[in-house]
Order: sequence, then C-alpha cells, then structure tokens
Amino acid sequence: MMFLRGNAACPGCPIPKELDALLEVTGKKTVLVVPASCTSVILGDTQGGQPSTVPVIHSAFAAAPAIASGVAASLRMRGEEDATVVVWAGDGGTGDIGFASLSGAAERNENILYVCYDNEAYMNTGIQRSGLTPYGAWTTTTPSGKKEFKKPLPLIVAEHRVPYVATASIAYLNDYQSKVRKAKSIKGFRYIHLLSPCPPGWRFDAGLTVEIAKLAVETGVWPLYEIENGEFRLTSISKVLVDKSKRKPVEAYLRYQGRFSKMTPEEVKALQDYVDKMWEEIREMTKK
Amino acid sequence: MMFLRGNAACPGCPIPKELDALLEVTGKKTVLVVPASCTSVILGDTQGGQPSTVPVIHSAFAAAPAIASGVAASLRMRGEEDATVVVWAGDGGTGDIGFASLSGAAERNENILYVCYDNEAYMNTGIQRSGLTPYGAWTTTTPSGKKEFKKPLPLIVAEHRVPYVATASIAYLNDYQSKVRKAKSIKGFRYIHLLSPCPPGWRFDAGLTVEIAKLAVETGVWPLYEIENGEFRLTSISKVLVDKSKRKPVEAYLRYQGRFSKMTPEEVKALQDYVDKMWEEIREMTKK
Amino acid sequence: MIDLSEIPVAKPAKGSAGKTGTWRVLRPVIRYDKCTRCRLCIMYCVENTIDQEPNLYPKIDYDYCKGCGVCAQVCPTKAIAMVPEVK
Amino acid sequence: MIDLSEIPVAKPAKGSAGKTGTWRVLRPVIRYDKCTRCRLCIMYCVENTIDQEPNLYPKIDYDYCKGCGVCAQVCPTKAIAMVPEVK
Amino acid sequence: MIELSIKGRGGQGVVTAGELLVASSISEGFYGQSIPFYGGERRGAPVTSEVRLSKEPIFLHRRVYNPDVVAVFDASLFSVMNPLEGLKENGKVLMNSSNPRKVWRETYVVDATKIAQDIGLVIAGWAVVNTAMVGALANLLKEYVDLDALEEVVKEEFPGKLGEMNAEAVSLGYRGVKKVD
Amino acid sequence: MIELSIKGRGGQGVVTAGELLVASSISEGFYGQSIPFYGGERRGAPVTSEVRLSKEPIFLHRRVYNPDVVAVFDASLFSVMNPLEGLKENGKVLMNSSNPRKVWRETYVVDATKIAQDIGLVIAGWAVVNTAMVGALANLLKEYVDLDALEEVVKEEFPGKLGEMNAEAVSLGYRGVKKVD
Amino acid sequence: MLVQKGKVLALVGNHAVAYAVKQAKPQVLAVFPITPQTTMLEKLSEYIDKGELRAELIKVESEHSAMAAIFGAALAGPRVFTATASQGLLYMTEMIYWVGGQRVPLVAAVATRAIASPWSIWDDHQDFVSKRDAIWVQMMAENVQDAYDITLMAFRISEDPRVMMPVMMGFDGFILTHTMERVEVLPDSVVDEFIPPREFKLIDFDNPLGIGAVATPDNYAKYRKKAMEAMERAKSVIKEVMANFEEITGRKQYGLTECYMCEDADYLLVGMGAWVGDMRVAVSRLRERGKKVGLLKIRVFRPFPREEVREALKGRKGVVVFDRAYSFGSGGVLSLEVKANAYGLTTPIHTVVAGLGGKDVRPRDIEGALEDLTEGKLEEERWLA
Amino acid sequence: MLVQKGKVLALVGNHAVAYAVKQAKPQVLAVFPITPQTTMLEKLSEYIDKGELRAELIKVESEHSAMAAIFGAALAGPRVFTATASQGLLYMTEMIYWVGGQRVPLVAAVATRAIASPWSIWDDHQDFVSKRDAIWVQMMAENVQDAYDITLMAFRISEDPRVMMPVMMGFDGFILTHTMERVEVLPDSVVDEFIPPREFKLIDFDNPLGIGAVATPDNYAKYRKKAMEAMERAKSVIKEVMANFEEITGRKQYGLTECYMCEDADYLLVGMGAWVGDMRVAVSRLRERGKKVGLLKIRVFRPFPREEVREALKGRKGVVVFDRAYSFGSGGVLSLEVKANAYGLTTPIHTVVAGLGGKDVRPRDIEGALEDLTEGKLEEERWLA
Ligand SMILES: Cc1ncc(C[n+]2csc(CCOP(=O)(O)OP(=O)(O)O)c2C)c(N)n1
Ligand SMILES: Cc1ncc(C[n+]2csc(CCOP(=O)(O)OP(=O)(O)O)c2C)c(N)n1
Ligand code: SF4
Ligand code: SF4
Ligand code: SF4
Ligand code: SF4
Ligand code: SF4
Ligand code: SF4
Ligand SMILES: [Mg+2]
Ligand SMILES: [Mg+2]
Repeated sequence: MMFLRGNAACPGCPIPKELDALLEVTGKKTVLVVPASCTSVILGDTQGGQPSTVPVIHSAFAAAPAIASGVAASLRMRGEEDATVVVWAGDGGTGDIGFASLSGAAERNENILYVCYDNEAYMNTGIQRSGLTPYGAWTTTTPSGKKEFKKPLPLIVAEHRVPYVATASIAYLNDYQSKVRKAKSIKGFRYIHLLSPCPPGWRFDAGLTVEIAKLAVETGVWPLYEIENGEFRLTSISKVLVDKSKRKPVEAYLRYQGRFSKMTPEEVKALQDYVDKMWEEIREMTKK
Repeated sequence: MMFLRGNAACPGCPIPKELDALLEVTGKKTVLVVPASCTSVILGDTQGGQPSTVPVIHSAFAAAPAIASGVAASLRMRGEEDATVVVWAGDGGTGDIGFASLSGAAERNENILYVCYDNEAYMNTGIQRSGLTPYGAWTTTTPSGKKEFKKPLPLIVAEHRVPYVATASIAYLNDYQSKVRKAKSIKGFRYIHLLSPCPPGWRFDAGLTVEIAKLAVETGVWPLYEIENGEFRLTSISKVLVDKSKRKPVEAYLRYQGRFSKMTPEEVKALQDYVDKMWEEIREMTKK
Repeated sequence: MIDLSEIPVAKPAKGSAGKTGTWRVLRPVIRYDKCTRCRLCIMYCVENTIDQEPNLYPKIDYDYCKGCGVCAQVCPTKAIAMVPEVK
Repeated sequence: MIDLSEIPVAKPAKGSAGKTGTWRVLRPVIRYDKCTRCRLCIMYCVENTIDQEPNLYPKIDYDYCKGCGVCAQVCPTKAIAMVPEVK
Repeated sequence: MIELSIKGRGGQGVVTAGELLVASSISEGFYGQSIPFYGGERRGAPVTSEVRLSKEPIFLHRRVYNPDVVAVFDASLFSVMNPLEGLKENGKVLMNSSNPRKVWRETYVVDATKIAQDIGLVIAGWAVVNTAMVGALANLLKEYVDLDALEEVVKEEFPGKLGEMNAEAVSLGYRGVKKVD
Repeated sequence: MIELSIKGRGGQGVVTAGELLVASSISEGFYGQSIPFYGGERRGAPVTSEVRLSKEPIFLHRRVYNPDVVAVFDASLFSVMNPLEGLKENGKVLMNSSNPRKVWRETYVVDATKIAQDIGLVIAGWAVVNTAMVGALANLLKEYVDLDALEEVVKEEFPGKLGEMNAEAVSLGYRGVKKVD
Repeated sequence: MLVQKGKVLALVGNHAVAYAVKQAKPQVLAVFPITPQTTMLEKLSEYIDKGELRAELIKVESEHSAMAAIFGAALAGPRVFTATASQGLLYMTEMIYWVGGQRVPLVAAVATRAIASPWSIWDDHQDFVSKRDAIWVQMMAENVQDAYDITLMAFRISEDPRVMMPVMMGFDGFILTHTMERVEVLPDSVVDEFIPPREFKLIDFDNPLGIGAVATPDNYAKYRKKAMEAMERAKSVIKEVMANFEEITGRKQYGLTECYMCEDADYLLVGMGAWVGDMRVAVSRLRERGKKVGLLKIRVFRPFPREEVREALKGRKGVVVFDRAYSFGSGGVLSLEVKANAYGLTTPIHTVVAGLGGKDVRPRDIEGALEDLTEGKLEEERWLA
Repeated sequence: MLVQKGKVLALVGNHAVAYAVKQAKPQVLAVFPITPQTTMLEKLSEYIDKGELRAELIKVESEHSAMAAIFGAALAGPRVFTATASQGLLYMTEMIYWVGGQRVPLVAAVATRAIASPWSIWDDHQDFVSKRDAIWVQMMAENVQDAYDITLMAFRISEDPRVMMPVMMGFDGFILTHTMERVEVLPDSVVDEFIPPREFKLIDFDNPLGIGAVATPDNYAKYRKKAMEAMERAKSVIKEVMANFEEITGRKQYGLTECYMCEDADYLLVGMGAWVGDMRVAVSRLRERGKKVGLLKIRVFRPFPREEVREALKGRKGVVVFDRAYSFGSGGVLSLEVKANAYGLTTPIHTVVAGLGGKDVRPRDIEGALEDLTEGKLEEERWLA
C-alpha cells in the first residue's frame, strides 16, 4: 500500500485509490507535485502527517508543472533519472489557472508525468465551474447548468505534440495502470487525463463512484484512448464503442447525478449529439 | 489611414502596416488591447502621443484576453455590440505567459478577436526564445539554435473549438484583410495568427520584410488557412502547396535570415521533414 | 544538517485525518458465505481499507473504513451488506 | 467630468516618436518615368509613409519615411532607388 | 448573552442549525452570532458550530470556549472526542438520543432521529435531525428564541414542502425535549 | 575625473564605444563608468552614451549633464537635436566628419566614416565608425586611455579578423584626429 | 437628520457583502473562487441567475484575469466588482498595482486569509497589508454590519472624482465571512441615491486614448505625485462620505479611526479588523477593574490616518498594537505604520503579534497583554504563537 | 589577514552578477526575460552554452514559473538562481511568499524598475520593497562591485543553516545593470571555499516528506515565529559573512549599514541603492562648505538594521531619508522603515521622494535637500516630480 488509509478524502472519493494505483506502478522513487485542490487537503497536514509514502511537494495553484520541471532538472543533475516526477492536479489547476504553465512544460518537453484527475469542477472550494465542467452541469456558479462545452483538454495537450497522452478511468484500473506503466517508460512530457467522479460534487450516492465512472465510459461520454507519438488508439472497452449502437445513451450516465437533474430534454439531446459528433471525429482519428 | 506615421517601430517592421490593415477593416469602433511587446513601444507614450486612432488599452503581459473579456462585457452592457474588441499580442504574450488567459477566454467563447502577430521570439526585450520560436533559430537564449519545434498555436487554439481560427501573412494583405473581415462578422472567440517578420530579430535586411514573409508561405513553412466552425480550408496561394513539388525548399526561406545561419544540413533537413509532415497532416485535414 | 522543525513538512502517517472509521454511518459487513474471494472489493475500495487475509478472504479495517459502500456496489455476489452503525 | 491630467493616457498624434525621417540612412527615390502607378509600394510601405497623389503617383513623406527599403523591394518595375542620405 | 456549542457530523446540518437559531433571534429584534468552524470537513466527520445569542449588540468574535449550552447531534461523537469540553459547570447539555442518560449536571434529551424519521425527513439514508434539535434548543433558550419566529425562519430557509416538514420537526423537537434527572 | 557624452544613432555602436573606452581605462588600473541611455532605441534613431573616466574611484551614478567632451558620430544629428547641450565652456567636441568645421571653441574632427570604409568595416551598407571614433577619443584622453591597451580591449571584444580590422580603425582614428582652428 | 431605517437581516459576512454589491448595481463582475471568499461568489451567481442583479459575471480562469477583466470593463464605463483572498490576492498582484497606477475606480473585497507556504485557509491580515503601497484605498471591517456598510461606501469613495482610485474592503476570513450576524440593510432606493451614477469612462471612440501608454521618467513621476495627492484628498472625502452615511443610516461612522473609551485613558490598545470587537470587551473589563485603558480602531488603513493616530497617542503612558500581519525582519505591519506615522512622539509602543494562520486569540491574550502593559510587564514585541 | 587579490574586469552590472552566479555554481536556473534584467539572462545562457557553467537553464514561460521551477529544483538539493524586475517580480509574488514561508535557500537578483501602469522600464525601488514582508533577506547594491559582492555573499547567507531563507539582491535597473564599471572578481577557487557545499535537501525517497502541507492554526503560527527568529539570527550571520568576505577580499564591507562621515555629523542623509554614491559626493561637497553632514547607507533592508539605524540617528539635529519607493497613503517606504524602527527618538526625520520611474536625480536635488535640511527649510516630505 503506497497511500495510507485514514485520510481526509470524502467517503466514496476515488482519489486515494487513484493515487495508490499510480504509486503502485511508479514506485517509491516518485515525487508528487500537487497544486491547490481536494488532494492538497487529502494529503494531510504538518500535525497529523500525510497519507503519501513518497515525497510530496505542495504547490501554489498555478505552479505545479514549473515546480515539476525544476525537480526533474535537479534529479537529472543528481543522476537520478530513474525517479518519476508526477504532477497530480485537478481539472481547475490543469485546464484553467495552471494551463500556461502546463503548456510551457509541454512545449519544452519536460521529463514529467502529468496526471489530471478530473472531477469536472473546483471541488475543494465547494463546487464551482471550471473550464472542464461539462455542458449542462449544475455548479454553484452555474446555477442553471453550464452553457459551454467541456474544454477538450487531452486533445489540446496532444496538439502540443508531446510523446504521450492518454485518458483513463478509475473503473478501468488495469487500463489506467498500464497507461501509467507505459508513460513511466517514456521520456519527456507525458499526460494522463483521469475522469474522477466526486460524490458530493456530482451529487450521487457515495457507493456509486465506480459505477458512475463505468457509465461515463460505456455511454461514450468518456472515451478511453492513448496518443503515442501522434498515433491515436482507443483502449479497453472503448475500442468497441465506435459503433454507436454499442454505446449506452448518455442519459444513462446523467440519470444518477444530481448535477444534471435540471437539464431539459433538449439539452440532453444536445449533449448526446455532441458525444456522437466526438465519436465521429474519433472514428476519423483511428483511421489515420 | 488608421495608424499614424512617425512611430517607434524599427525601420522595416511590419507591425504598423499590419495594424493599419486591421483597423481599415474593423474601423473606428475598435478597441485594441495590447500586452507588453514591441507594439507597446510602437504605441507611443503619454508625452508624444500614440499612433493609434482608436482606443488602446495597454495590458500587463499576461492579462490581455481577460481585459478584452471585460471590455466586451461592458460594451454588451452599453449596447455597443457593433464595436470590435481586438487583442493584439505578440507570440510570447499569446503562447507563453498569457496562454491560460487566452485559453480561458476561448473556452468561455468571449466575443473578441484575438490577433497574434508572431515574430517568433521576445523581441521587445531583445530576442529571447519563446515557445513559438522555430526549430533551429538562434536567439540570445538559444545561442546554438532552438532544439524544440515551434508550438503549433493556431491548431491548439482551434482544438478549443472556437468559431474561427486563421493564419495570415503580411505578404498576402488581401488574404489577411478578408480574414479580418470574416472574423469581424462572426460572434464569439476569433483567432488570427499573423506571421510577422522582424528584421533585427531574424537578422535580415530591413527591405526584405515582405519578401521573407512571402517565402515563409511559398516554402510551406507558414501555411495560410482558416478553420471555420471546425472546417479546415487552405487559402490564397497555400491552396496549391499541398503538392510538395509546388513548394520551394525551406532552405530558400532560411537563407536570408541570420538567425538560421548556424543550422547544420541535418537540422535543415529535420526542419524540411517537419514541414513536409505538417503538409501531410494538412492534406488529411483538407480531406475531411 | 537542516533542522526540520523550522520547516513546514508532514511525515507519512496512517490516520492522518484521525480514525476515519468514526465517520461511518453505514457499516459494510461481508457475508463470507457469499464471498467468492474475487478480490474486486479489495481492488475498488477507494480507501484501501480492505485487507487480503492469508486465506484470501477480504477483511475490512473498520478503524478507517468510511462506509462509502463502493465495495458493496462492486461485489458481484452481493456479499457485502451496508448496515446502519448502532448508535 | 474626470480630470484626464490625473490619468496616464496618450492621445493620437502623428510623429509620436518624433520626425522618424531623421532615422533614414538610405532614401527611397521614385523614378516617376519608371513608375506604372501600380500602388504596390503604397500598399506595402510598412510605415504608411507613401501617399497617393491625385494623379495616382506615389509620393513619399520624407518627414517620416525611415528608409527601410521595402518599397524598393516590392516595386515591380524597380522604380524606387535607395540612395544614401547626403551627410 | 448566552453561548452555545453544537456538535455533530458533516452532513447533519450543524451549521444550518446554528444559523436558524441566530436568524430567529435576530428576527425578534435581538442579536446573534453563528460561528461555524471549518476544517476540511467531510460527510461523517465531526463538525462544530458555535452560537452567541444576546439582547445587546455582540462584540466578541473569538470562538466559544465555555459554552452555556452544548447540543450533541449524535451520541457516537463521544467515542471520537469530548463534546462537552469547556462546558460551564452550570451549563446544559442537549442530546439527540432515545436513551435518557445523564451526561452532565443538567442534561436534556430529545429523540430527534425518531422525529425526523417519523416525519419522513430522511435523505440518502440519513435522518435529518438538525431542525428537531433546533426546536428542542428553542425550548431551552426561550429567552432568546421564539418558537413561532423560528418556524417562520425555517420555512424561509427551506422552500415549499420541505419547509413544512422541517417546521413540524422544529415543533416536535420543541415539545419532545425532556430533562434527564 | 572627466565626463564624456557620445552621440550617435541606433546601430552605430555608441554604447560599445563608451564601453571600450571604459574597459581600456580600467585595464590600465584606472576607473571608468559607461552609462548608456536606453529609450526604445531603433536603428537610425538618436542614441546617447555617457562615460566617466577617473584615476580615483567613481561614486556618481547620475547621468552626465555637463560633459567635458562630446563625441558626435554623425553630423546629421545636428538637424535632430543639439548634441552639444550642456557641454562645458572649455569642453571639447570630436566630430566624425570630412569637413573641418568649427562647432565649439575646441573642435576636433576625424573622418571615421572614411577610415571604416577604407578598412572595409561596412555592415549592411553602414560604415562601422565607432572604433575609429574611439581611437580618436583616445588621442584626446591620453591621460586615461592608452592606445595599446585600447587595441587590446578591442581585440578581446571582437574576435578574430574583425578584431584586427577594428584595432586598425582605432589606430587610424587615433592618428587621424585633427584640431579645427 | 433623516434616518432611513432599513430591513434587519441575519446574514453571514459573505452574503452581507454580496447584498451590498447587489444594491450598488455593478454591471460587470469577475470573481475567481477561493476560500473563504467563495460563498460570496456563489451568492452573487445566484442573484444574477435569479435576475436580482443585472450584471455579467465573467467566470475567469484565475485571479490575475479577474482583476484584468474588471479593469477592462471599468474603462468602458460600468461599475465593477471583484473579491478574493490570500493566494488569489497575491496572484493578482500585478493587476492590483496596475489598476492603482491607472487610477481606475473599482471595488474589491478581500476575505483576509493567511498566505502559504504552508497552506492555511484561516484568517490573518498578511494578504491585505501586502497591497499597502499599491495606490488603493484600504478599509477594514469590524463586523458583518461594518462589512456591508464599508462595501457601499467603497463604491462612492472610489468613484468620487477627487479620489478616482480603487478601494479594497478587507474583512476577516471565516471570522466575518462565515459568521452570521445581525445586519441592517438600506432600502434599494436609498442606496441608489447614496451612490450617484458612475461618470468614469475612458473608452470613447470619439476621443481615442492610449490607456497606460509608456510614461517617460518626468511624466511617470508626475503621475505618481498626483496619486499621492489624491490619496491625501481621499481622507476628507472618506470622512465626508462617512458623515453622509451616518446621516442616512443613523449608524455612527466615526471616520478614519474610532477611539473607544479614550478620553482619560493612560494606555491604548490599537487594532484593526474583527478582533476589535473582542478588544472592546477587554477594554471594558479592564475599565471595570479600574484600569484606565482605551482602544483605537483603525478603520481606514490607506490613506493611513496619520493625524488621528498621532492625536490619539499623544500623552498616553503606553500603547500596544495588536498585529495580525508581520513584516519579517522589521516588525508587525500595523505597528510599523503606527510608529512611523507617530514618529516624534515618545509614548512607548509595544507590539503583540497574534492570530497568524487563524490561531484564535483568547480573551486572556488580549486582556493579559493590556494588563501587562499597564503594569510595565509587556515586552516590546510579544508573539502569541 | 589573507587578502586574495582577484582579477580586475570592466563589467556592466548584469554581467558582473552573472559572473558571480557562475562562480557560485548553481545547477538549475530558471529566468524569464524582462528589461533591465535581460542581458544577465543572456550572459548566463552564453556561459551555459559555452560550458563555462554546468547548469540547466529552464526556459520557463513566465516569472511565476521561474520562481516555481527553482523552488522545485532547490528542494531536491541543487543550488539555484533566478533574476527578474518590476512586473516580473510582481507576477511571481505568490511564489515569492511561497519560498519564504517554506524557508528555501535560494538567491534572486532584482534589477529594480518602476511598476506599471503606466508602463515604465526605468528605475525606482517600488518593486523591490513590495516584497518586504515575505520572509526574504533583502540586500541592495550601491555599485557594480557591490552587486558582484552581494551576489556571492547571498548564496552563503541563504544556505547558512541558522538562516535557511531566500535572499534577494537588489540593484538599480539601468543605473547599475547597464553601466560598466571596474569590478574586482575573486578567483574561482576562493569562491569555492567561501561558499561551502549546499546541504539543504528536502526530497529524499527514504524519508518522504510532504513539503508545505496544510498547517493548522497552532502550527502555522509556530512556523511563522520561527521565521521571525531566523530573521533576527540572520543579522549576525550576515555580519559574520561580511567580515569573512572582507578578510578574503580586503574590501571593507561595514555590515548591515555604513555610516559615512558620520562621526560629528549634525545632519544625516539616509539612502539605499545606486544613488548612495551620488550622496557620498553631495555629503563631501557640503562638508567642504563646512556643513556637518553625514550619510547612512542601508545595505541590508531585511532584516532591517534597527539597532544600527537607531544608533546612527541618535543625537542628530535632523535626518533626511531619500526614497525611491512610496507607500501611497502613508509615506516613503524607506522613511517609514527608518521612522518606525527609530521610534522613540526625537531627531526630526524628513523625506525626499525622488527618482520615481527613472526620473534622474541631479546633484542639486540631493545637495539642495541636504542644505535645506541644515537650514531648517526642508519640508517634512518633498517630492521631486
Ligand atoms: C491562486 C489561487 N486561487 C484560488 C485558490 C483556491 N482554490 C484552492 S483549490 C481550488 C479549486 C481546485 O479545483 P481543481 O483543480 O479542479 O481540484 P479539485 O479541488 O476539484 O480537486 C481553488 C479555486 C488557490 N488556492 N490559489
Ligand atoms: C510579467 C512580465 N514579464 C516580463 C515582461 C517583459 N517583457 C516585455 S515585452 C516581452 C516580450 C514580448 O514578446 P512577444 O509577446 O513575442 O512580443 P514582441 O516583443 O516579440 O513583439 C517581455 C518578456 C513584462 N513586461 N511583464
Ligand atoms: S469533494 Fe469530491 S473530489 Fe473532493 S475529496 Fe470529496 S469526493 Fe473527493
Ligand atoms: S524588434 Fe522586430 S518586431 Fe520589434 S519593432 Fe523592431 S522590427 Fe518590429
Ligand atoms: S467483492 Fe464480494 S465476492 Fe469479491 S472478494 Fe469482495 S466480498 Fe468477496
Ligand atoms: S465501505 Fe467504502 S471505505 Fe469501507 S471498505 Fe467498503 S469501499 Fe472501503
Ligand atoms: S523606405 Fe520604407 S518607410 Fe520609406 S517609403 Fe519605402 S517602405 Fe516606406
Ligand atoms: S510600386 Fe513602383 S511602380 Fe508601383 S506605384 Fe510604387 S513606384 Fe510606381
Ligand atoms: Mg476539480
Ligand atoms: Mg514576439
């Protein structure tokens, strides 16, 4: 066990498991760089200690990729290139305030593994909209549902032409861990985007965390793929979902979540269309 | 004439012309938001006045898209939606320090026209590398040439799924102005990326500004295109350049520029390959 | 060497947030008769609070289990019941 | 109303950087006999310092022309010569 | 001035309870102050909210160290912490419990869980006990809190049907509180 | 201590000129200070660089208002500004010019442009006049600047062939300076 | 004297400020969430969603952009607002100086909070004072009512043509932001009258200006001098606005400072923010015990009430400044201000540094220090840590 | 006394600092260009390109990231460095406080420059002083030699286990950064000995720490108190380091302050930075005219040399502080520091605010103010604008 029990995550929060699964692969010689987020709180305090068994650098909200760049440079200087420098950041830290820093590190092709655990809002401050909040979702700053679509971050990062980009899900642990394993074996900037359901923020029963994560994939809302040196490849169950008939309707995913409860049928349809269109693009990409 | 003569641009600098051509289309009801850059200096001072005949808001280096978002909101409140809010920013302000702010404005689909004039380095501070400096180019912070490739910014912005993205060149003024015209007619976030040769920074004779800009297009280094609602379309002379035989070798472009003078034949070839591969991708995109 | 008491740092500790088992409202109880030792609950317990006994049966660490119910949901044989904590 | 002297602002002005024509080392001189009035020099003068006369001939505003030579380069008939400024 | 400390768990509406008391006291023309204590609070984790009620303006902003009244939403808290820490010698304790056990010189109980369950105030398996507790507290704090005013405040806070149910819980809590001798 | 003001245009190496003087003075064990004035300077635009040379440590850091010597790289500057502003009554002027015209009580000329052209120091159509001017200044500032030391400094600053050429320009400038009577 | 009795509400600090903002009718807001400010943002979102406030809320991706967005918006004419805390206030530092230097009227609320590293979400004043050079009027609230009142006054002060400057309203994180108290709110119509329509507008297509263009040295220094003068003028404007507000509300506003039980006090306690309330109680108790102590509350931190402070300190036997912010390597920040501005006096001034990172300050701490002061037992600088 | 005579070079300030940095052998640098610091960055790039400095230069996309990158690098052990100015220093504000709070030894050079809006690339000290609360040692150079010397000492002070704190070396933009002067540089071997190997390292896979984790209120206050104590300790460490440096170089280092022509001075001028040189000249000239004037130079701004300043001011007839930074609504920043730290004295202290936004300060300005001071004609605060 790399991530110790008895931490401050909400009941049902997948983050401890996600971190444990990551560290299981990257091992003891891992440095976690964690910007302001729910994880900052989960990581304990100077009094009670931290659940992490590897070094953690707490980071200002916008600074994690740069801190990681510095750590990577130092480890290179120390001759410890076998260590893995991981940024572990929420969707807000990744896609909003910290995005210039991420983009800069990607452009410099820094030797870091960036994991964005995406709970689709600012959860630590109590559920406010982020750029990665999906269309239609209620948050405290989108009381009538968000009007814009989710920022397609993994593809934007991929457009930086970094060696490795992948999506993952807590419901598909093997897929997730094998992506971490592959990422660990590659040098340069690697990016994994992990959909991370949040019971209080998404308004679902804590026991359903894995179920919801699964539905995201099964409905095609969250395709699992990797892009290695520009090559796009669907992974795990998503491979069969190019065929629309194999995908559950998005409604099946929305249903359990209070945050989508006020969506009108038209909005649900708009989201379904969006997902279908995304899969059309995916079909194009897989052809290449 | 919308941009007055007698300003502080270097001899041969295309910026005054680029701004004049822009304002000719967007007209008197334009607000320019300009972050720290060569243009900040060109725009005069509180003593001698400014060459611009439209309002200018000088901006901190990282703040222009956000300032423009605020101006756009105010103009909406004032009922002056016929005005155009333009961010006019260098490659550094756009792709490096200001990129989170740009990305945020794009995600919110703010009603602004963002023009990045790209002279491929921090010129105002005396030629330092930016994320958009091309492979092989000398700058004072890449004394042996930049090792990374140019950040493909227009495509990264396009991946934000904004209504309009285009590239342009001072050598193809009609193409540039018609793109500005189209952008003006669209609502939401519009982005034009304008390659802007810089005689002292690129180390070429001031008289060659237009010639160099033309060669960038003719060699395929700088493809002219637009992406409207996701639809990719080559424009102007670039339409015929998908055919490799129609493109001049990149060497023809590099030759006149001191910044590339130390590139090895291998590096030149790497750049040529990069350009060829880019055109392969363009070919794919035009097919869609 | 440097004096760590000067510098804000945290050291690894189980129970950094205390005995989080006290947060529990519902208690997961494994009916071992139904359990097939498939390990799914261990794999998916988001808190890492299910240990694998030498006999391969899962065992919940009630000191820290927060009672979220994920294990009960993922158990294919419905071998885990969520029962209210006695008050 | 607000007192603009309190607030750092600049007003539109020709010659905000002074008479930039004094920066010139080489002077573009149009040989009107060669000029076809194609307007390319006017279009591409990066300083906007070439005016179009009523007779459609280009005329350079030497007060501000910086002598970069772009006009000479773009002129299809080579009608513009860059001659050293007399010292 | 009277000082309260309300102890419960994340998700039980401890902060709201304090605010309801303060709001009703203020609506009566008095003064009040509700001070939540924020840590990284989580569903199920222990939470405290402190309250001051007074007929005069309140100046203090520090936390409440020696409450006059402690309200315990959940008897199981005793196994995690000492909810009665700092309680004045002559202070009162209100317990949500079905079991009238004396924990302090002056102990009161109300079966808020049962009240909530009877009314149907159950969300995601949790009985919503805060309004019944607030009702019971109102009975102990008659000087500062008026039952009618409190019911009004509750109806304002919770719209529609939910308001009705909660107001009923308040009323049942008010009437259901018993002193343990 | 002696104070200089060097006037020229962006691209003429005015700042380098000041630094060469200072460096050679320092290499002789003296003190020196070269203060460029930075605006948004552009190729062709007027530029100033100021210099202090001294046998004692220099404490001042303010700009030079009343130079002892003014060096003008380009006579055309007179049409843009007054390069001699603030010059001391008994100060000296060094002009780059082929035309020995008296502009101050004590005026010197050197045809730095011709020197540069003759040596082949021409870049992008511009004669590189700064080293010849520096050579000429060295002649006026013998107390602080030694010709040999200056040539050394120039060779260090410009590597290889270019150093040779510039050192020659220095030497020709030194010898080519003439007083205008 | 027309006293307009308003409604009495029970509000937490963040909602009280949101209420005042709603009444001031800004048209453009840009706020980025941060504890302990967030519930204010949420309330404002709700107002806009329900149509109670006709404004655009720009959901910026950072605080730098929040300040940038309202800066841009303010130049075009509308009234604007933002709020932040701690890291957020630091992250917008460049823009804080920017709007100050540009002399743009706007209002920002700061829910004060300690600064990392290490992380802390709890209260102290380190963030607020970090902006003391930036050409901003800075005021600090004592309680929730005060936060409401100051927010309203802030808009009026900021937009006064004699001031023309941003105003920052500080109020203690959690201690006020999350504490519910009694608040008397003004009727909307009264607020409409109290804050006249905004006149500031720099973006005008018929008079195109270059806003913030390079200033050459002479010009730059001149603008800064004007800012200094405006800051001095602000003192009387603030007093004028407070007097007017007092007239309207019947709530005593005092001015830049308030001196409580000062008349015959030999010893003076000086403080700013929410704990001033606790200090009142401490002073009263010591008075009951026969100690001649008084309390000087700093309500306006910038412009610093030099004259008032000097006046208040004169002739006392001893003074203790309670500081919730520290300038490492020099002293408590409020202390430094008091000492510097009172320079020349000889009243001994002590400092108590307390409440950093949310460390609660207990009754005995304040009374103890004050008592020690009267008994000559207080150190020059005492840390409660 | 072993005096190691070094090489004499002619260097502009930015190159002198780059030279010192090269000799200190940092392994990771992250610098973002900004006028007037840029030529230092360029020189460092060149050193690395030529193999004269074995280090990585991370070409970050902003200053926030520059400080973040060297922060991360420093935690893993290596010596690190960055440099910035003005907007850049403001843009990294959050990280400046971060590394201070985390007590990470590192060195940053600040080429001082005025702050926008309006834009100005010229010198004043507004940027430097904006970080005076942030748990940084701050020192300011008088000339190019001083910038070189302080940079070397900064590494040693920063890494001293009794201090363990970032150090900021300020030097006036253009006035020093771009001015070429005579610099005596130490042999590399001497520098190697002067700055012992760095011991600080927090990232250790066998002792995994959570660096900067949440601190609950009690803990937080405790850490801040320790920082305050370390800052006080830094005073003697700095003196010790300076004494050692003086021994090595034979260059007089004085300590936290230097008092020039002070012995019998009735009037004192106080200043910091490059214009101290001009003040020396002014003081000498007035001395020649028989005026008993002296000069107090503040070399270390944080920790502020309270004792030295009090000592220096005691018994003078009048003091004038020259300020190149202003805290709007209170006073000149250095003035405020001097007054607050000298509180209790009665020597009248005047302020001259000058040189803002690069406004050149002429001989007559300094001499004039000083002369007016001796003649009782100097205002309490004079603005040269
Ligand atoms: C500069 C700055 N602004 C705001 C905050 C407040 N803040 C802390 S965490 C957070 C939200 C984090 O969202 P995300 O990155 O999605 O992580 P999550 O909390 O959802 O896990 C915010 C806004 C901060 N710490 N620093
Ligand atoms: C926060 C901040 N950092 C650095 C600078 C210094 N700076 C001003 S302009 C500039 C470079 C601008 O580069 P780019 O955006 O490409 O525009 P260009 O000058 O090339 O036209 C830099 C680094 C600044 N003004 N603000
Ligand atoms: S709010 Fe959501 S993401 Fe944050 S700890 Fe709780 S469950 Fe996890
Ligand atoms: S440096 Fe280049 S971009 Fe900047 S003004 Fe000169 S020519 Fe134009
Ligand atoms: S998931 Fe169910 S069946 Fe599988 S090991 Fe756990 S309890 Fe047994
Ligand atoms: S209830 Fe939740 S925490 Fe407890 S064992 Fe099951 S999954 Fe783990
Ligand atoms: S030389 Fe340059 S500035 Fe002059 S007219 Fe020709 S193009 Fe225009
Ligand atoms: S480009 Fe040549 S031919 Fe055409 S108008 Fe100009 S000068 Fe005449
Ligand atoms: Mg999130
Ligand atoms: Mg650029």
